[in-house]
Amino acid sequence: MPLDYIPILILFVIATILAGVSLALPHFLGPRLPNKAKSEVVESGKLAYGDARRRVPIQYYIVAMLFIIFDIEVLFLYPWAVVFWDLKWFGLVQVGIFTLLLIESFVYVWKKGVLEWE
Amino acid sequence: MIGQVPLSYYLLLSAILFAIGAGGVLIRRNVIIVLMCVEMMMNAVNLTFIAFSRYLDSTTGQIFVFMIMAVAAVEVAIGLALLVELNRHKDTVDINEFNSLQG
Amino acid sequence: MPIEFPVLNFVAVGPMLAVTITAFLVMFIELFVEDKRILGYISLVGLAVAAVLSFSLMGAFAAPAFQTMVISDGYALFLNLIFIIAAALSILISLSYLGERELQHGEYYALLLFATVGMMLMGAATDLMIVFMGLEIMSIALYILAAFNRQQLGSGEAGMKYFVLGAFASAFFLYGVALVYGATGSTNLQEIGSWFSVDRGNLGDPIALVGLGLLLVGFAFKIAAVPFQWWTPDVYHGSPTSVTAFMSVGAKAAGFASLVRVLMVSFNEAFTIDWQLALAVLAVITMTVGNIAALAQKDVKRMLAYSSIAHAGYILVGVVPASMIGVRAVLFYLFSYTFMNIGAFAVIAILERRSEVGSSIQDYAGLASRSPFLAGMMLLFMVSLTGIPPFIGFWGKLYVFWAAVQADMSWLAVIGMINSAISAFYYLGVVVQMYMRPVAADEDGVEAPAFKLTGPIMVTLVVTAIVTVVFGIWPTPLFNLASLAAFG
Amino acid sequence: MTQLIWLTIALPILGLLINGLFGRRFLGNRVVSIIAPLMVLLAFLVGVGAFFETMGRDGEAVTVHLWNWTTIGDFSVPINLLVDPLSLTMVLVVTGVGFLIHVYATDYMVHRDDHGHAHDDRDFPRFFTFLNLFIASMLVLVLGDNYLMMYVGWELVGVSSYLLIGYWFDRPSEEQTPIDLGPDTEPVQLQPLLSPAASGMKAFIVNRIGDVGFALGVFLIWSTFGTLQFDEVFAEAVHVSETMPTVIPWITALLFVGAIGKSAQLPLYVWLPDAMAGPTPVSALIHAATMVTAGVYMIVRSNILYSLAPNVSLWIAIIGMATAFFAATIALVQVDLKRVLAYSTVSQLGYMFAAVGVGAYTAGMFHLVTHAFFKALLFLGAGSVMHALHDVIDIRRMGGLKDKMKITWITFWIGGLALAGFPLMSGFFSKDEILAHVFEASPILWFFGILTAGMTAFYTFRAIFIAFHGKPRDHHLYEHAHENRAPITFALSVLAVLAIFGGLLGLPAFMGFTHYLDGWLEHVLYELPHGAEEHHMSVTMEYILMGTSAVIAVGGIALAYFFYMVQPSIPQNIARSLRSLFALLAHKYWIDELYDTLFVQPGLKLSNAFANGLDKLIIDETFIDGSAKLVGRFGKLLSKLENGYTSNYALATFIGVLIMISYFFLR
Repeated sequence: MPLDYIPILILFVIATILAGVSLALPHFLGPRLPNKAKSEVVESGKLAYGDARRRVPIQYYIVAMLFIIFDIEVLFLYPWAVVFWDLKWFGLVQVGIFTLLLIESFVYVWKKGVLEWE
Repeated sequence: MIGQVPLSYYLLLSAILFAIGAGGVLIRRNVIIVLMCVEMMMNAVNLTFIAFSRYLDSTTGQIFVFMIMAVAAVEVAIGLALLVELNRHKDTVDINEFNSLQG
Repeated sequence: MPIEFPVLNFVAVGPMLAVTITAFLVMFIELFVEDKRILGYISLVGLAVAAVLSFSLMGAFAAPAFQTMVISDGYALFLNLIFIIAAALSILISLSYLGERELQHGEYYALLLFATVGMMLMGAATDLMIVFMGLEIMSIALYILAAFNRQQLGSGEAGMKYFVLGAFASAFFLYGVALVYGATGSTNLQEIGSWFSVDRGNLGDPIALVGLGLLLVGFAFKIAAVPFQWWTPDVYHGSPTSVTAFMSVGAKAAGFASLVRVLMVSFNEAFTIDWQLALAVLAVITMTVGNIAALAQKDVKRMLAYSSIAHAGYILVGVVPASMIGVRAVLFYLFSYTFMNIGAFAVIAILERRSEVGSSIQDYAGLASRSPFLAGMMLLFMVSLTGIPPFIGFWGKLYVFWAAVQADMSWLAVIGMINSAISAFYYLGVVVQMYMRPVAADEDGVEAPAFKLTGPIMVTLVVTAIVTVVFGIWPTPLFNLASLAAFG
Repeated sequence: MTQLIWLTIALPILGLLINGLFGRRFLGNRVVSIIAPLMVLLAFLVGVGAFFETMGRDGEAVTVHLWNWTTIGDFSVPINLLVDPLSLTMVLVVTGVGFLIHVYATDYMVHRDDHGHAHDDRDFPRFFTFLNLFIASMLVLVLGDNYLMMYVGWELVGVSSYLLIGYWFDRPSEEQTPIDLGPDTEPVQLQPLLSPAASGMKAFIVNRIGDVGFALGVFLIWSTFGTLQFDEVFAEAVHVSETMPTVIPWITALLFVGAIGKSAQLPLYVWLPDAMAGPTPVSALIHAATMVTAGVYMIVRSNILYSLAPNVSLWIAIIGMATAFFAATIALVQVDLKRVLAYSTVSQLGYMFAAVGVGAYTAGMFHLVTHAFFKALLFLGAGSVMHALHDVIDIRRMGGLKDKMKITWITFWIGGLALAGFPLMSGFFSKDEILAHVFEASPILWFFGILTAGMTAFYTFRAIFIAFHGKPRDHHLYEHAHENRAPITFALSVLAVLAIFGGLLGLPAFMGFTHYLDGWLEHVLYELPHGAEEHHMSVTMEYILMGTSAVIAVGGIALAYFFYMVQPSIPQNIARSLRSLFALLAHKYWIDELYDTLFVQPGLKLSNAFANGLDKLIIDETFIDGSAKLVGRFGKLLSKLENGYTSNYALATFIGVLIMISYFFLR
């Protein structure tokens, strides 16, 4: 039995060694000549331009987050939809509560004025 | 069709994904990338769950996946929020730039 | 296909419902009130209700609910009390602390309540799924709370570190759950437990064992056990003190709560030998590292952070024997720790300079002459944390070590005693500062920080002090309560 | 009264609460200085009442049950107070002497200017709060009927003594003027005296080593007997010693380690001399009369255990006598009046341990009591001198004080005679009884004992003659010297009476007197079943021994008189000719330096690798601090790992995960 899982262990080990080595190597290899280009965060060859604040208006992030959350919550409705008829009122009530909570938080967000773009 | 593809393959794949994710968390310094890596780990777990739940055919695994997805989404949101908040103090996305607390 | 409708038994989750509803109420009312402190008091009311419910449920039949997803047994209810008290006390601190720092925002109290709900879930969960849910509800709320002080970089940084590492750890935890699920075909603690039984010869299944290992990782992270404690000092240091007080006690208790339940229900009997050694080692290094590192601290808040690591070690000593007596000891310890620690943090919250992160040891110099009351309180908590009789901390340690001795692990107990001897040094350090040093101006020549004692925080101090002393002189009733709670 | 014995503890606590909470703000020093002694007096009266009742029951013990402290499974610690001859003896000494010293302190702790106006001192209430705390703790120690309560008291007296030694925490450490050995020899330099804060810390830490031993001992008792109640343990003891012969020696040895720390025996005596940095009443009460005798009490209390462990007892006797001798030699050359007394305390404690070591428990208690009287008296006398001379304690600056401070002089003489074991004084009988028993056990020990007795007589009167007789050396001081006020002289006189007649408690039986203490304590002392056969030595032998010690005592005094009154040049010449030896003694055998080089320096060398650690928290000097520092540096190293980089935390966490997984995978 254990043999089947050896790969998992091995992979963990490899991953650490990989991580460890790649964290350690820079300290030993190569001279330390930090300059602007080097000290920048490198994103797979593309230079990270600009600074965090100037990139996008903050609302963008917030709305994005809200979208993600509300979007995901909807996911709980699918299984209910599948067995909608069998669950009858029971299911409806349950989901009703769930939705109510969603709406409550939506109202909260709204009243907080998060959705105001300006 | 899970009949043809043995369970261990799925496990292996998810383990690989998980390890890559973990490695990413360890190596990358950009907070956003780190977040993505955490997501990756979680999704690897999801894969494991699904595979098992098919293999054992019990639905628990799938329900669990729902939970994980929801949580994952929330975590991303929180992570971004924290980062945005932090940028008001320090203009960087490098996770190791935030080291005012130490000792 | 026909579906039989599950029996939900909402009564069993009454306390959690109470807190949840309060939380939503707070969120809602917050939209319409100006003076946010009202929300704090509303939350206190809600917590009181939850406490009453927990009490009334005690002794009743331990009812499983939501298809054995959660259970309201004595264990869960006792822990509920701990969480409620912790939340209430730290709300009291917050009412003063946040006010002085213009941090009175409504969501604070809502988040704190949600965190409490998460903890209660962890205490009551009988299914890994709910354990995970509780864990996440608690953690996510705490991530935000940690970053709550927007004026300070430190606070945000604390939140970020806690979040990144926390998410990292819970990923491992999840993987553990997945593996256990794969091996046993269920996430229900009871079923897992029955799956591991000698006659089926399932004990040695590596997938399950590794799963267990990862579960332990998840819990060890939450209770801040070495080597998963790295986040602790920074996070405790950076977070608003009221939050630190709450999470140092609540999160730890919650972690232990479901750690103990999982181990005792699912991985018990023949399985214990598999994890006992691991936990024992964990306990030893946790105590030692925590104490030794605490010795080097010059910041009281940070020192307490390290000491809380050490305390996690002590409590683990009670978990290792996997015995009823051990569980009781753990419960008692968690209860006592709640009061001592929150008390100490309350003092810190009072003395903390507004502009700075943490609270330097120099600020305590000559406190005895500036405010005999505060100094006396701090002295009390320090002595109790050291474990010097006749204060409540002593009994916590005594019971835990005794559990170890009962299980023929005297060596653990001895190491524990040596450690608490070490801890005397840094706890004493604070006392020395307060009683044997003149009031000192700090580096920048700024005089010692001004402080004022406001009503709520005074309540916290007095309550914690009274409990520390009274149950120190007469711990029996409390211990009996804990005994009832231990899977009674 | 017996049932009300808990009052003896409650009253001081009440006092400390009142003084501690309201003393500074509302009551004011006068009220405080009434409340504190009053409480102790009341406690004393309760004790007296219980004493007579117990007499009535002819000494049979009564257990007063207060409440159950804790119950874990089958193990429970009831809070009982044990009222029996032994505990009552201690109660009476603690509260009685304690009361006198409280009274004394009410005046002593008031700082007056030359015109006798008292400064109002805001710390005044703090002192009496701590003093009451100490009384209460000490009573917990002696009245508890189980080892846990004894341990609690043990820790509490440690804490209160620490607080009291450091009472003047803002005073710096003092340089000592070197000892001048006349012209053509260079003077002997002296180490500076530790600051009160440092001394307190030193005392606390050194005591903690002992406490660890004590705690382990209690722990071992618990795991062996399954109980900590005295009666149950003692009932089981014989049986246990048959079944597990090794365990009792271990228990006794560990407990004795605690005693070594608390009662300042070799090698842990180093804290006591430095403890003199505390206020004199503290030195008198805690570091002479009561706390330091806790070790003796503990051994007498557990006498059956110790009788069952003869080897350990022998070692106790040896260590005790060694300490007695060793400390006496140091005391010979001290120039600081209080330190002379401190070393003599260490030495006298050595006597007591020698006594209990050879199984003469009554003798040990007897000496404990008389010593409490005359040593408290001597310290208070020294304090009275200090008070008169504005805290000058160096005997080289005194002299001729006898005509300035009559009462102090006379009482000090009485105390000195008692300490020296001058015939018919209290100290004479107790010390002689001890020496007799020691002689039975081993003549060699006795020889050292008698030698020590001689030195005791000598150094005591050396101090007296230098301080009170001869010509004043420092005229300015001499002019300002004056007898002290009533509270001080009162305490002195009462103690003087006790120091004279304390011996009546135990007049030697072989002379046909009744040895009250013997009869009084017999209920407490367990007889071994297969009896330790009573081989008594001949009465003539007793007389010879008594005679010798009398002669020795008188001889010592005479020698001191000759040296320091008749031919003051002699001691200096001796010192000059034996300069190295003299210096050795003057430096207390360089023990502190030895510990320093043995423990502190290596510690520091090792730790210099790391950045500076704990110095804010703990002061240097004592060796525990060294190792604490060392640990602290490790702590620094550990917290260096906590470098604030989230990636590193993640990596470390991940490594932890790997270890965890591999462990579970590979088993």
